[in-house]
Amino acid sequence: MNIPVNQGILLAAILFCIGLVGLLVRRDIIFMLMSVEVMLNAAGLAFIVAGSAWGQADGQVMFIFILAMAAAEVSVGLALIIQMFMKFKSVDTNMASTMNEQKKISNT
Amino acid sequence: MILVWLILLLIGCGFLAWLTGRWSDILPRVISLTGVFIQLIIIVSLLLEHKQGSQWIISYAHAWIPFFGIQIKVAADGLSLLMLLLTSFLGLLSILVSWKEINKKVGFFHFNLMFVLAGITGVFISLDLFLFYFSWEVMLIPMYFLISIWGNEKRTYAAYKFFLFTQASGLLMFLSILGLYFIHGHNTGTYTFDYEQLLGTKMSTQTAFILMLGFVIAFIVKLSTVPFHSWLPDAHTQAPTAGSVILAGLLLKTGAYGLIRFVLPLFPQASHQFAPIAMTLGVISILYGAKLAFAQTDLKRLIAYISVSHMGFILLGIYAFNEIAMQGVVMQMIAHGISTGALFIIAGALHERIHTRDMEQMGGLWTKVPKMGALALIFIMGSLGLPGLGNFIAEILILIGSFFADKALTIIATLGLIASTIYALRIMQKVFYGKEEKKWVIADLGFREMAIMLSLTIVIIWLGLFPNCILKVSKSPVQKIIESTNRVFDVQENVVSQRIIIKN
Amino acid sequence: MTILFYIASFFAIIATIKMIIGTNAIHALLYLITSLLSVSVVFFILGAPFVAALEVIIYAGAIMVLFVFVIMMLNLGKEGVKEEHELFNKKVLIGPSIISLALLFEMIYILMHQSMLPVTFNEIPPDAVGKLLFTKYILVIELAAFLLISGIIGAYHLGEKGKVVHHRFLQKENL
Amino acid sequence: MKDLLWLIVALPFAGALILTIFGKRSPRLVSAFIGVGSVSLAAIITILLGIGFMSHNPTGIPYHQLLWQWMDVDGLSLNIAFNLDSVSLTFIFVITFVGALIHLYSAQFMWKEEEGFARFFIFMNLFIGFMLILVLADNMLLLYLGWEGVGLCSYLLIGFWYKDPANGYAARKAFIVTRIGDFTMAIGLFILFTTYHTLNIKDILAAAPSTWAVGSGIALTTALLLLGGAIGKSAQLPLQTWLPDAMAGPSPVSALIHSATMVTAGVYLIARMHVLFELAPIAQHIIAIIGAITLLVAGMAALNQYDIKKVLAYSTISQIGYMFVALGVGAWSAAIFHFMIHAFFKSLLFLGAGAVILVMNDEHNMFKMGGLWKKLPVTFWTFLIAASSLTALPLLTAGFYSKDKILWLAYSSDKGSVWLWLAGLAGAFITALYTFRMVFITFFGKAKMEPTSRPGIFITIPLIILSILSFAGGFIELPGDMGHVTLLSDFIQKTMPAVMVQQSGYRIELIFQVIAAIVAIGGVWLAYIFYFNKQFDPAELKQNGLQRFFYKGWDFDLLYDKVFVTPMVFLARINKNDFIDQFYTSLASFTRLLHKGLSATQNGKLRWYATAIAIGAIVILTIIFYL
Repeated sequence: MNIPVNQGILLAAILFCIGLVGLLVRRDIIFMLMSVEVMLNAAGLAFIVAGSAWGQADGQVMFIFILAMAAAEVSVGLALIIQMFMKFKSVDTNMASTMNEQKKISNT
Repeated sequence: MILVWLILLLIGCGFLAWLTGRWSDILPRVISLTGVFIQLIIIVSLLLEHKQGSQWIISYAHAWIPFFGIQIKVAADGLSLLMLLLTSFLGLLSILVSWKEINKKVGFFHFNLMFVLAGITGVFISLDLFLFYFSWEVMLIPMYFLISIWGNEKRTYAAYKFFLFTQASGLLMFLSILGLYFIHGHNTGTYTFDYEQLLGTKMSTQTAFILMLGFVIAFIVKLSTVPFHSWLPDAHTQAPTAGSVILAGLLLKTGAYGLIRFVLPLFPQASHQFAPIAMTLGVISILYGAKLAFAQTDLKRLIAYISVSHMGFILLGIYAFNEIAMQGVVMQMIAHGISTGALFIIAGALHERIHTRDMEQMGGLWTKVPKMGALALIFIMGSLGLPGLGNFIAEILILIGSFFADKALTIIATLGLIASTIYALRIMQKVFYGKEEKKWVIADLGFREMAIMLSLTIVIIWLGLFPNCILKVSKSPVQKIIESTNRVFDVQENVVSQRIIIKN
Repeated sequence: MTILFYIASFFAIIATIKMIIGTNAIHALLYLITSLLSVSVVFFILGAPFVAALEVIIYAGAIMVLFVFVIMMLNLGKEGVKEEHELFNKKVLIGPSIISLALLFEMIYILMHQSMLPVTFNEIPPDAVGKLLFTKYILVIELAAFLLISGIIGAYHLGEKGKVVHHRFLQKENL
Repeated sequence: MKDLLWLIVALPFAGALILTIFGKRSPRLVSAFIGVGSVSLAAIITILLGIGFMSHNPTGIPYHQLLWQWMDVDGLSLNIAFNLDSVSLTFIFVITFVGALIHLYSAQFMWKEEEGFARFFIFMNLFIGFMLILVLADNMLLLYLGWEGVGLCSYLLIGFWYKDPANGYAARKAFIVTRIGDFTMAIGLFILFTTYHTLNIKDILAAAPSTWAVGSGIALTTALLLLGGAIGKSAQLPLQTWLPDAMAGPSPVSALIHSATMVTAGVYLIARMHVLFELAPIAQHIIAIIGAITLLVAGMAALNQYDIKKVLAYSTISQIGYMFVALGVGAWSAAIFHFMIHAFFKSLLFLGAGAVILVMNDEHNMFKMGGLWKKLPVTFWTFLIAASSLTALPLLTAGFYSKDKILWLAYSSDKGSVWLWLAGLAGAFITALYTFRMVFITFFGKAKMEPTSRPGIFITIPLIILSILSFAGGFIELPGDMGHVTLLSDFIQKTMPAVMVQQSGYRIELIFQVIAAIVAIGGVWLAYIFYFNKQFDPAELKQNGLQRFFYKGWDFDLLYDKVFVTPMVFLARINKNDFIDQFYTSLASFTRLLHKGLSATQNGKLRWYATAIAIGAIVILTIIFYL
């Protein structure tokens, strides 16, 4: 069992970057949320790799926190998606870009 | 103490006017009028008691924020008293002028007016740099409101412009004040904003020059010297009549007063270095202002550019460093306040009647409003420097004085005499002469307006025929300032500029 | 064991890529779960069996089920796929890819230039994690609890159906 | 008696003040009474004072009256004080006396002006007051006050009928052009003050010869600068263009201001500061040359005018040219003599022309008149007397004596030359020609228009008095070969030096006089041939190019318009909105642009934000690891 640390980190980096591409490319809010999950997961992986490399449990503790945060984030995020879908009848984030244009707010 | 009461009186009247403005439109006017009138009486009585010689006629000092060495230190000499006299006189007129013109938020209007006057009074009597800066800012904010609430169609733009220009330059001055404060504190160990202690602070030539520039920029922005003049036409044009009167008559003068009272004594040597530039700027202002005045079609804007031109004379005179020119500057401050104030009142009266300031739409008004025409004529002649009126005394003294300092520049400045004729007569030609462009149905000046204008007329003619009354009062302060500016110069001969000591 | 790491890594990457370019939400979600499971294998190999288990149970299990619920609730179906085709333009892939690649190369560059000690991974047992969690990180645990609670409450409020929740500033224009 | 000096000045001002306050409400008769009365009273006091001055004061010691201290600043000590010597006495006599007559005339002339009647008298009174200050001032600045004051009144009176914009423009032009002269004069004052530390005329004149050497550069500069002022006021080349336009004012105004008094202020200034000019011989030559050129140029222009008042205006310019020639050769008393006589006959001519214009319903074109001599006998005869005086018809007319003196001295003085004399002679010929051209066309020939009425009594009285003066006035000063009366010269020479005569001898003088007389009569004869009883159709008057050029006053207006006015107006127009302000405005728009740019980033698109974060990450990593 002789894996160089940088290969573990490399995997985390690759996963993170793929997640980033997903986040940037997709307009569907669900996909974006999933991409965020990938990125969070990649970050967790980096923690685990580092923790294991030093032989310490702190990395795993951090992963647990990331997990908790991801859970909270997903619950709130999904609730927001539902709201958004009810309001705009779409999962397209561009539809919800009403932050600087008052006129785009649809009347309910 | 009486000086502090002067300020407190105005502030108190301001608050009272605001409060009573909720119930009545008349009460605020009466209260403000009374307040300023009392101020006028106090100042006149001080002036009558005033004897020559002693430097500060009255002074008062009380600690304000001792930790930083900030005091409430006020004092007045002949120069300040003259300026205060002008302040209360024009203040009185501006309340009278707005008697019918201002109909909304009357209480708040008078609150602002009183605060501007209080700020100006503070500027003219502060002897503590922090207090001076404080007063300087106090007069800005109410003025901003005066323009932006009661102004004409482009008031917001004008108010912003006015505020940004004066505020930004004021901050530079504050930096300079702080610089001076710390240098002085570092040198002597006592940290103080006291003007008299800060006099003669030792510092390197370069530092002095930079610190002086901070002051100078604040003052010449206020003085609306080219190229910092562009706030003035907008502010003057958009402000209500009372605002224009105070802006032109008083606020511009605070710049000149600051230069005389603070810049010259605090930085004598640097001032001598700066003199050629300042005089050049003055001359440019005279001619450029005149040229722009000639091009305008908006009556108030034209008058505003006349101010730019006249303020050029002030700058020229201050940096000539001799008594004749400086006395001319004092005269110019007063005479310009009166004549331009009067022109703005006439412009305001016209605007009230025909609801336009566009001179193309006027013409042939003499038939309709002969009294207004005749009075306008007097002040137009005043602003073109007709002998016999106050402005002439001022301009000729400044020109004679500066002729000692710089011949070439003075000759160019004298061209302003021709230029002023050209723009001033244009008002006459476009407004009162010629065919009636439109059949305006308008009334001539009423009793109130006649009273205002006649008092101004008497003052401007009196200034022209008996200037000695003014010159006597300002003589000793002016001499002292000139002397202190030139004395330091004698010690350090390394700065060479043309300085001629006048015989006698 | 080492070869297993590479295989798991390979699957994780492939599955993630498939996930971000997929058009069917449910399919994408399945790819994501695949990816998460692969990562869980990696965790196991790296000597973190407790975390590997958590990954499977909570991430791939609980959180992904939430996604499934929401997707089913929104009931996108065939139209959703169609709409997704419209929304997902392959051309827009270029820009973000360049940015991400730049980021990746930077990270690789850093990794290359860091002297890394080739360590052998020892298993860190769950009890070590537990001990640390409830001694040194007790405060953070509390905070995480707050976070979850607020997440639950937030999700409850936001998810309420039938009542449109607006921002208070926008209320006038909308109602 | 001499304490009443201030009253002479104060009376017109008091009249103006009373009219300003009550003029609107009081009837015209009262206004006229106050206006005419105040000036007449001033004239009476002047005469009494003059008699006192001459009888009790044989050496001509000036009276000095201090009213109050004007200002006193660091050596610049000036008083409101009057100084009466023989020169100023002559001037104030002419001003008040002619002024009073013209006031009387205007009371009837302006009667139809319902609205402006009081206004007219206010301005006229103010003018008299300022003019008196000008000539009585004891210091240069007070003189300057009067100088500008008369300019103002001139402006107001030219633009009296303000409803016509052209009048307003003419008034403005007059003011601005004279202001150009004032500009140089002001600089002259500065130099005087920096040199002498006083502006008191007497002190300057006393100190000048010991301070400046004859012919020194600074003396020349100062003299030329003062000359600039004089040129502007006296409408000499190259600042003469305002005077013909100034005829837009009512005729009494032209008579009083633009012929008799104000335009001769330049002559007064040079005479008053004669010491300075004597220190600068070159300046004196320049004066003489300007005078000579002006009198020819203006004469040629006068010869081609249609408007009767324009003829007189150019004639005034030309006659002041003679005075300048006299000043240039140092013949101070001759200049003042001619000033006085000219004031009489030229105001008479203007008043006569005014009377004609009044009865002809404001018709200015003399070619539309004709045959008036029977219908307006008083006007005709007085006009004829004045015209002969202007023409300098020998022996009888005052103009002959004054002009002859100038011509003689132009040749015989130490600064004179034969060229100046020739120019003067040519001018005299032209003068005779245009004067009688005017007389013949206006009063003879076939009548083309009927006068509506006859001039009233108050119009004819001043005409008659002035006509008496225009030929009797000459006898106070007779040339050496004809009785040698030198009343005025003696009187003037109490204040000023006598002219240095190089050549003398009654025989040469007589020859000169005969030549001058022949020339004048020749001019009249030529006019007779060309214009007497000839038929002119005003509609078909043709002018060739040269005549047109002369008619336009040698196209000076065009030149100035092209060189000064157009560029200035152009500059003003292109920069109406102040390019410096554009700088601040662009500062503001730049800020607004930045604001727009920044707010564009906040577009509400989640992906943009994410991209921004990613780029931020890249940048930060780059910074951390590669810098």
